[in-house]
Amino acid sequence: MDPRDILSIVFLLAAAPFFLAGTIGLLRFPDVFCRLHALTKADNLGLGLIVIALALQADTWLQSARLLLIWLLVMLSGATVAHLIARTALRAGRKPWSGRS
Amino acid sequence: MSVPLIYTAAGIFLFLLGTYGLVAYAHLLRKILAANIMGSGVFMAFIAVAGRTPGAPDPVPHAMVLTGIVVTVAFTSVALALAVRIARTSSRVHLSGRDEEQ
Amino acid sequence: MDAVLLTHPWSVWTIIVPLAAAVLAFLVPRRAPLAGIITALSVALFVAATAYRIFLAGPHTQMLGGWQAPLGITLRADGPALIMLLTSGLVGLTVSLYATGYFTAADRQQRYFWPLWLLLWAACNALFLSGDLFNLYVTLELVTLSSIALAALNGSPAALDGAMRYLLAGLLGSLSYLLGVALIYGAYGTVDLTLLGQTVRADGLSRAALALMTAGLLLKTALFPLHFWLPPAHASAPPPVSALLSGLVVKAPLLILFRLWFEVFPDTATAGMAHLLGILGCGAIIWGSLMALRQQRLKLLVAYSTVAQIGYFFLLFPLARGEAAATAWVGVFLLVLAHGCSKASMFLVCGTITRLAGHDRLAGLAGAGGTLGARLLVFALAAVTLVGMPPSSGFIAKWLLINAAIVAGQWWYLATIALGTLLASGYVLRVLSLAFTESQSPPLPVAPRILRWPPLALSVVAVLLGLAAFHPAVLTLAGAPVSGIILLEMVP
Amino acid sequence: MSWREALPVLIVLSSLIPGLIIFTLPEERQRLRTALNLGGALVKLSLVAVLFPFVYLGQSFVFRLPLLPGMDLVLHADALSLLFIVLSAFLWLVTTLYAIGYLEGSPHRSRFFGFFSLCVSSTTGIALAGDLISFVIFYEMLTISTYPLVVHRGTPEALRAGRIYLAYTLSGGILLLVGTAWLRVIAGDLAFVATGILSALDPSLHPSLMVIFLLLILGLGVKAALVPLHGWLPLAMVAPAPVSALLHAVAVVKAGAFGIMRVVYDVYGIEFAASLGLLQPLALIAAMTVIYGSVRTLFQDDLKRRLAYSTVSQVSYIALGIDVAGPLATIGGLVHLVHQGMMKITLFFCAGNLAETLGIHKISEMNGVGRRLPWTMAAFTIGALGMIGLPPLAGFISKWYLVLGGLEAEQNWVIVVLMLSTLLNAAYFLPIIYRIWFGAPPQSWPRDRVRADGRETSLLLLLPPLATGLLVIMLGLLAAAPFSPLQWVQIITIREYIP
Amino acid sequence: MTPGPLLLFDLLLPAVLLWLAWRSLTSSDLFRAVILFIAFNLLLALAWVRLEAPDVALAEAAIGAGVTGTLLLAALTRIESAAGRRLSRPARWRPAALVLTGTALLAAAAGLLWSLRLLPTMPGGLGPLVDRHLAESGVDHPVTAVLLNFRGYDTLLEVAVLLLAVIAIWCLDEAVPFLQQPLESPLLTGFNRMMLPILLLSAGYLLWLGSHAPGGAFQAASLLAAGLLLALFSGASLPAQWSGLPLRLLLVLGFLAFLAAAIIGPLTGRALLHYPPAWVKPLILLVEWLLTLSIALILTATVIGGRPTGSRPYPPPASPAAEGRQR
Repeated sequence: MDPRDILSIVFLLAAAPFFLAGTIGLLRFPDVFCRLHALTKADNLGLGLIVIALALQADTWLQSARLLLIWLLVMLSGATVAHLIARTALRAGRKPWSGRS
Repeated sequence: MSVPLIYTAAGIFLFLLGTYGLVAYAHLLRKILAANIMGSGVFMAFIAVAGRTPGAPDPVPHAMVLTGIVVTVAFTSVALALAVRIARTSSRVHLSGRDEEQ
Repeated sequence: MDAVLLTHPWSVWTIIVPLAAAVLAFLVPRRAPLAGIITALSVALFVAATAYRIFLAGPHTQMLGGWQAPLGITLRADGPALIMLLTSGLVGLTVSLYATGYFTAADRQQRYFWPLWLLLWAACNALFLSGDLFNLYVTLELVTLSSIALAALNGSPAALDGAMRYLLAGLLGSLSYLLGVALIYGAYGTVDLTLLGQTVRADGLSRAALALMTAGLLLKTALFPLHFWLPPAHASAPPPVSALLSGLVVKAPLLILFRLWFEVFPDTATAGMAHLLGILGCGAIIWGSLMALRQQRLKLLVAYSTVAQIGYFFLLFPLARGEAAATAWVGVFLLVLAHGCSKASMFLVCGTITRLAGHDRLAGLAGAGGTLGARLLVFALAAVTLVGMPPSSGFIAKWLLINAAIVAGQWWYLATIALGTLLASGYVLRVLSLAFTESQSPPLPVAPRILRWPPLALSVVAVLLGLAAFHPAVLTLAGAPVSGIILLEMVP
Repeated sequence: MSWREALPVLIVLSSLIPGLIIFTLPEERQRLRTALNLGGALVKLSLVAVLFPFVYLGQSFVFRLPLLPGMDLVLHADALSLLFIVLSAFLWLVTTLYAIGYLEGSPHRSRFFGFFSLCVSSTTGIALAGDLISFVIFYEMLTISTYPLVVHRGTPEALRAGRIYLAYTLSGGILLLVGTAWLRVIAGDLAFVATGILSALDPSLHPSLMVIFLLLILGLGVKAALVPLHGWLPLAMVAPAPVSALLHAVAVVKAGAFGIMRVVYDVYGIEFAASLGLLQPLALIAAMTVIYGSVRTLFQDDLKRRLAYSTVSQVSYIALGIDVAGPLATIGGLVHLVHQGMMKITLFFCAGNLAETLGIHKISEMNGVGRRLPWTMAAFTIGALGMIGLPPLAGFISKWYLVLGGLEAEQNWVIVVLMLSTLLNAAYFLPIIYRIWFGAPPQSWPRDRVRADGRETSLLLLLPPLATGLLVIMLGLLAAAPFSPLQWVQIITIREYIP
Repeated sequence: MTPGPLLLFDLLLPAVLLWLAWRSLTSSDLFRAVILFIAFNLLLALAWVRLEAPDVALAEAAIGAGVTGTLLLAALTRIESAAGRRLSRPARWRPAALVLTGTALLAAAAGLLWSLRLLPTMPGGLGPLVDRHLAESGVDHPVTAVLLNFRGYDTLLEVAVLLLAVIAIWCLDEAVPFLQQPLESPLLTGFNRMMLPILLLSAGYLLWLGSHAPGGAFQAASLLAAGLLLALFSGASLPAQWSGLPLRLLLVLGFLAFLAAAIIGPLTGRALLHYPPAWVKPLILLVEWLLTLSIALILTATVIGGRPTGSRPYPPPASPAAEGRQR
């Protein structure tokens, strides 16, 4: 087996727990802010690892670059959207969970 | 059973599911959602049923489905605008009853 | 000169001109009525040129983009398309003239009426000429969407409601149709009508596809019992729009149905399927007429009359199986023409009456001798064609249908036609008698000319077409999927 | 288009075009309207006069407009059509004059005269129709153009009468249409040809032909007011007097009778129809109608209703004459078409004068009215006596030939029917005549329009009944003169019986 | 395609799609239903990829999920602000009606599935024909060739449908903002500053790509529309003097260009849409670029959801900074 394939598999396997954790967090966390926190983990790290795994498989550098661009864009928009959601929630009067309800 | 047939069948089921939703629900937005699901089902059946050609996929149904998607978006946008207008003029989000029809 | 006349693809201009005019009307709303009138006149001219070409040189096709089917799309100018174009030309011209007077410049509706109507017109003509299953889908969507927008034009709650019903029914119908197209493409790898006609096998798959497409189109044509969306949509739209919806738009899916059943799937459809449509047609005739007899508002009465008249078109399916095919075919197409003209005229008169009286409740419309009485008489003149009294085009059409029913030995349909005629006279009489009732109310102002003459002219044309039906009747069979002697004799 | 083709069309157009122009005229253009009406009527009469000698010589005038491949609108002039057309053209002229006087100053005259002209055009078309399909086309046009005349007054009563009229006639029209279509399918071209066109058909079709005959007669019988299809006729009396006059004397009722004539003689052929056994039942129905109508007439106090039931009975003389297969009965029936028209229109004019001048509608109010309206009542008396069949008036001639026909065909029951009917006629007309001349006039009439010039009523109302009354006498006295209706009918009969 | 190692995937994906569609229809919260629907569309794009229809996948993601999703969310907000928020439940069925509808739908499903067995095992399709004429079409990507040349007439009418949608929406109502106020945040400002050029670039790239690989006018237009919407949400607006004729002109520009190209044929003795061979490539390119621009505006207009009022879309004036950004 090509070492590149092995590396890819490793990265993919590493990405899976982030997505799993992110999803569980999204479903189980108590309020908007915590859920956003969980979600960004999956987006940033999980997707990053997958992109790396895929970039290793790309035929040309250009393809790899495009994959990385996708990751960057997702991080960028993820951060912005998370910020906007959080701010909207705050302005709507949602109190962050303090562990007491 | 070949792969396209699975998707064709799924398309048909989506179509019928959408039909059910369109008929069964009163809320206009839900009806519009249902119609979109119907449309997706049709498109899926179209691509899948035509995707059984050997070799490279047939581009003609792809182009047709692209057209279909755009047409459906146009319909959806008008339907939604109409629903919003109905909500704004009569404060309801469903069609009037039979009694008001006359 | 003749060479150009006989080789130029005149029919495409009936699509292009309204399309371009629609864009112009959208860009410069102030000039929209002018653009509309010019378009209406030129479309009439192009239809006439198409008719002349078909008359002299027979039906012809055009391969769009220069690509032959099955790769490209084919436009076909044949007899059935021509009758539809004639209907579209006559109704369109009249309604356009009327609309210049009905919508005023100060009216927001005018701003959107013209682009919407011109797009609708282009779409109808495109549909009539199309020879490609998928292109028919696109044109049908264009027809439906513009009709919906027009139906909602005046923004009243009833109109919005009617438009919404129309839209949802339309979506259901067109998606069902498209699924049928998908199956057909999967089975035969083409969507060209002519090619399909040569290759379609009469198997379960074709039947399933035909059933899907038919169901969708029935919904769009509003055949009983799928007519629920039609009366609210047609009755609450502005009158020029109602005229277009009833006179023109319901015929669009109808033509597709005819093309499918007789051209693409002549052997696939079973007699049972044909009779099912025929029986639904009978149901439409009786139910629609009974409902029209009960309505208290003029526009609703006319709308339900459309429900009833649609039923007659569906008698083609059972009657055209066998010897009487040509008779029934010509009869139904002439009926399409007759109904288009008379129904459009009736709705336009409704518009004038509503404008004058401020309402269209039958109970309050008495008016012998006065302005209303005269309008009601024009209504009655249009109704002469609708009921099928001689010498109108409606009579010729009904005469052919009766002949077809006799030749085919279908006494049941014959009885329905007879009953339908009587019921139609019944609901027309409800309106007509108002024309002779003395009214107590103070005299109403006279309507402007432009609201009086176009409907009158159209009803006169509809009546006189009965005396000039010879060539239309013959042309209907040019390139049609059925052939034979129009008036069959069965002398043993 | 040669003049021979054009002539039948022009005859139809001579009333159609004035009618269409009249529709567009404003109410106050009375002169122009009158000019158009009378001009049209005179043009029509002169065109018919041109036709006359040619048809006498057996030449034909045919106009064809192709409606569909294999179906034309055919107008042709033969002896039978001329009989009807002369009657209608002449009575149109007279009735128009009368109507101008009668409706003077009343509203909606443009509408009235417009539809009046349409109605006459349709009748002319019926007379000239060259085949059964063309006949049906004009027959239905007649239905729709008479409706506005029936409901002209716009009262709820008139509207109800109109509704019932249309219900009857449209139902009949449908049956006629279906019968015609069916016949066309099995027999092809349905041109009216003396001695008929169906006898050559395969005998296996005879049952169908019998059913078709029933359909056609049902359709035509409605307008001809055969019992039990006559229900509309007495109700239609709400129409203005000129309309009633025209409806009863020429247009509607006669169109039905004329249609029966065409179907029996020129489609089936009298002998073929007799051989199918179709005529006997029809004759029985006609006889029943004759008696039934007469009996009902006895009990009407309303003058116009009495005249209406009398029409029911009298028109069936025509049907009776047609169905008693034999040349003499045919002559009686055909000539009664003209004679009854002349007599009945006289009576209706007079009834109209009574209503218009004195407000009299009921027979019980007519005591001594002869002193107030001597001329009108003289005409009435002539008409009534003619109806009874008093020699030498017109009615006598037709009854005489009917009796002879019954004898010739060895159908003696016909004579009994005629005798009975004559007795009844006398029973319902003689008391009126007695009242008119010998009853004591009341203190005052329901209303009285005394005229400054001392005439009993306006000239336009008086002259028409006098003219037709005079003709009732002339038709009887001069029945043997050349070109009298009787002589003309004999020509027709010869052509119908000898192939 | 035969079942291989991916069989599990091929069974799972349709199942998930059906489940999402079902949930989207049945969840009583409409917001959740819309979100599920967007997820459904994204997964649908995956299905298109699996079915070797990358063009459709791109369109589905951009138009099906992106534009339709935005449309639905916008409409939901407007509806709820007009008619109040309420839960949507299925209409109460009479048992007979339910049984009847259910039976009919199941019978239809059974009939359709059963008829599928009659599909030819070796279907023809038009793929080879398209390949044969690809060289004459003026583009190198088969789907684009079909869209803009072989079946260009469909596309012409399709653009008419889009234009019609805008006219219909404008006819229905004035533009009603669905955000109480524009989204403002330093983060968003920065994001926009970076994102808008990228979106513009990507749109151009997709458009350019369309002539030889999956991509093309519609996909590019939806990216462009996304950029426009982003700017709009952050408070940018069209100046009043631009919202009249200039805006309408931009909306119809693509369609007019297409129409003009189409009638070259009939005017020169050819069929409609039959381009002179020498001009095929430039004409198609021109039409495609203008179409992209117009369609992007049309898609944006459908989301705005009403005719321009001539004033700013938000009651309080937007920040001048946001406006400046859009230029």
